[in-house]
Amino acid sequence: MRPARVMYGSHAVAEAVAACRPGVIATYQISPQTHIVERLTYLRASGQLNSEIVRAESEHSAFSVALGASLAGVRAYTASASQGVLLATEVFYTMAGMRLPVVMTITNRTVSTPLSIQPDHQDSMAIRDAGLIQFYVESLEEAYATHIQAFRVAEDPDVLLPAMVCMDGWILTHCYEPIQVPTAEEVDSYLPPFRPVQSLDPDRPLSWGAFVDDDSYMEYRWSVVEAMERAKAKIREVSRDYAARFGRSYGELVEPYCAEDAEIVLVAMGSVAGTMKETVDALIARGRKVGLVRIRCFRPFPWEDIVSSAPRAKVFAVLDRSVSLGGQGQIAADLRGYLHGQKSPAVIGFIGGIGGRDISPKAVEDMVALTERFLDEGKIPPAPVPLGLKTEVSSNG
Amino acid sequence: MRGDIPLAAVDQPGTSRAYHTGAWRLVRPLVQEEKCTGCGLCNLYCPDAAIQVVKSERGSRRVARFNPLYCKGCGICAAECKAGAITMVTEDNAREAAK
Amino acid sequence: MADTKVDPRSRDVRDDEILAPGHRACPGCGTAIAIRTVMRVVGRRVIVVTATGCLETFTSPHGYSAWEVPWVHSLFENAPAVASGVAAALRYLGRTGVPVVAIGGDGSSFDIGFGALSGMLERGDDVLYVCYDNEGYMNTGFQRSGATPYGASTSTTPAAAGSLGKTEHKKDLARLVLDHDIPYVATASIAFPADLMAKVRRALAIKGPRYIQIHCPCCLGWGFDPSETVRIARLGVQCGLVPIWEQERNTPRKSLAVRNPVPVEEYLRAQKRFSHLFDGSEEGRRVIREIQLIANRNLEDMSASLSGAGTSEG
Amino acid sequence: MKEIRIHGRGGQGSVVLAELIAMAAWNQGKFSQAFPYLGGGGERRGAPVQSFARISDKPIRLRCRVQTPDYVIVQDPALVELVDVTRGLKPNGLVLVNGAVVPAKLLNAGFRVYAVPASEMALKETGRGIPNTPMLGAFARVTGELSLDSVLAAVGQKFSGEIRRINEIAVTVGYNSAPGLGREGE
Repeated sequence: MRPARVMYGSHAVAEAVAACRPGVIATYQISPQTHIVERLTYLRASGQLNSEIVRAESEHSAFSVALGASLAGVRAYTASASQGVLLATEVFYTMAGMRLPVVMTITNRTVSTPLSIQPDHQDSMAIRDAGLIQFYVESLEEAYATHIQAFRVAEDPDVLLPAMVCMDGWILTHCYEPIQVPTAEEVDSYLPPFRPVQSLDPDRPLSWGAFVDDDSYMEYRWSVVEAMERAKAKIREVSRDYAARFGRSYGELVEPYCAEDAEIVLVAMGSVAGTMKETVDALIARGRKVGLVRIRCFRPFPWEDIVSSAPRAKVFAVLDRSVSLGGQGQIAADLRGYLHGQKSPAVIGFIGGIGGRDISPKAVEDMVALTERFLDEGKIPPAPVPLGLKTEVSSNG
Repeated sequence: MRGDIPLAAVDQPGTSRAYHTGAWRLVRPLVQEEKCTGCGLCNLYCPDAAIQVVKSERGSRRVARFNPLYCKGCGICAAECKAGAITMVTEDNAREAAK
Repeated sequence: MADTKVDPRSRDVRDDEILAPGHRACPGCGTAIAIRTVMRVVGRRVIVVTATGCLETFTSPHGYSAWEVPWVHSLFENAPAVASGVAAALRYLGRTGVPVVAIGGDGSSFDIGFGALSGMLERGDDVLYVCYDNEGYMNTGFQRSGATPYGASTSTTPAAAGSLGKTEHKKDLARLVLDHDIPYVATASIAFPADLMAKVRRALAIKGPRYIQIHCPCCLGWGFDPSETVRIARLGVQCGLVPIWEQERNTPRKSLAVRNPVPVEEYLRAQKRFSHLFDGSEEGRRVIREIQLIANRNLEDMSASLSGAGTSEG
Repeated sequence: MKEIRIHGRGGQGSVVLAELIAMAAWNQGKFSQAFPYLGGGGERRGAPVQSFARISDKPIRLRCRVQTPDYVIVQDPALVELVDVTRGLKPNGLVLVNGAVVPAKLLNAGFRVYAVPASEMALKETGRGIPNTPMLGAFARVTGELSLDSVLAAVGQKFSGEIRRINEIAVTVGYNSAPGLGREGE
């Protein structure tokens, strides 16, 4: 391991990506992702990276470049956020359908309208159904580790799916903090060189992306369903191996925190989990049976790991930083679906941190207090509960 | 490609040959070999690679021969033949002519 | 022909077609002629990227690929970007001698994928881009595109009591491509296969982004008998509405000579999409006159840069 | 844990100032964190920006913005009129404001307030009026949270060549200009 040092979030990601030695990196800038691709182009310009860099004219093209490069047999990487993710939506589906192990960073930012560059998970949630593995990280060190793990999971012949590492924009991308990460040599020993399964090769001239009818489309889709399921074991294994080699662990599919004895179990993902851990400590010190299960991998959805990490849970208090408009928070919806028919634990869906609304320890305490009240009253709200919503929003300033 | 992982609709090369579009045809080209100069224009203009210049069965000249497996009967070859050696006929008429 | 389906591995016919027969193009398809002609020059050592469209659909029903070369289709508007990615991967792998050819129709090239095409050209990526121009969205039933000519009736610019078809002129994409200052730009027609093949050969010998736009009549969309495809294509060139030229960087533009141009009426009259112009109305006559003016301008423009080599006689 | 909030304008180096605080703290064996808040078009030069830093003996897990700072640094005294710079400041909190004098609005507000003519110093020492490194020096001295050595080391890690040299001078001038709080060793 390299000695711990203060690193800048976007540069840490760029260095992690560089350590994975991608053959092609496609770039397009959007806040708060820009510093990642800027750094990668700098690493290339200064001779510290030998990847081919393609500076695309849109995110749709950037992701398409990565798709073409991956199919042509090299490790491919790109990054985006917000509108860029939405613009490239259909490319994610084709990547997943072609089973291309492209790894990408999504620096989570909310989506228009109104236009905002502040963080929430609405962008990556909008493509959760596309067939990509989705990691959400809490810290810079985890972001570094997860990019390396993501390539290994994505490229595993049993998985072969694109993977995105989601990190909260600004909060993590623009953060400086001390982190300890493996050396480039250590990354080499952990992440084997890319062995492409797909290829575009005149000596083996295959046709990719044919059109199919009702006779086989469902089977192809189902193969992705099954690959996603296989990815669960692979993610656990790859995370354990990372911990064993480098002595640093960030959980597997989930990271439980004081969840073993907790009756009220917070469920969340991304950077807010750190604030929640602090709050859980404070509440436990006050004698409350509170814990946290941080979801590290949202797709595939690790419902078994959530449930088994919190055996005494009476209620899962879920915080979604996104909302399916006209429905509920996506994590809450999934968890409710899997727990359907069970009397306990209940699921309460909170929506918070939308458009960058800050989530302080006080907000987390409010969430716990509301949960206790709902439990006491025996009324579990079916609708999402907003956290930190102002009662009035001025229309002009 | 791993056999046990279905990778999105990947195909072996040239497998379309297994689909015989000749069944779409209503009329077919009839080549009058004595008129055919073997210039190959019909082959160049055929959308379906369904007409080739081959050695005549009746002599040593090279003449156009249509491929019944794939010819869709569009008639471009007949329309473009400078020697007027190709006419479009129904299958029945073609059989008649072959006698 | 009792059965249309046999063992996919069987090769009933010995041929060396790169775009294999058995594809599902309509009888008399101009696009199939164009791409078959292009591929016989390109050969087997190539990677082909294709946009969504007629070509992709008729050549790639699953289990029946018409492609003898490595081929990928991803989406409607991203073929140039996918090709850029393929070219970058080949560069990274140090793999030379394998050209990348991207193919899109006019819908993908003129309209939805225009940004991606422009991006690829501007970046200087080593890709030969081939646009098969059948002047509309044929795959979805002949809607108008930026390539649809003035006066044509399409399913989204229908000729009706109050309308004479498309009121906008055809986008001159080849000129726009030329303005990217790339090393090779050419237009071609399926009616002139020798010219088209020579252009593909020249383009293949050049590095960097290259563009060839091929005029491909569509019998179904345009409304003429399938046997007429090549004749219509030839008339398009001979009347001056389809200018055929090529330009290599730093050399004068070369145009196909059109001797004794035919009136546009002859070209228009042969196609159902223009039939409303011949209803005897003054409006119809006016539109035809305007179309003649477009042709005249093209012819003047081309005569200034005659190649002397090819002629409209083919 | 000590929490710091920095108010500045785009172009005044507020994010770099937070970063240098985080690096200096790490240099002297503390855990640290720094991050910006760019709201209201805060990516633009001149627009009000905030950045935050935390210093702690333990790894820092909080990811919320600094709402109840121990220290506030104001890089541009004019911001005092635009922004409630002391919002949430702890009762015994401290404000460090760029300028020759303490703005009237901050007088008698119940906080310790120090004025540091950082822009002036920066202009003199670096030829550019970017106040962040003199403010950093002054912050180290006034609060006693950071040693001059660890701050200079951070400047060395961040910058190189001439930029490093002039910023080392700027930090030192800022440090020496500010009153210490009389802690041991200061």
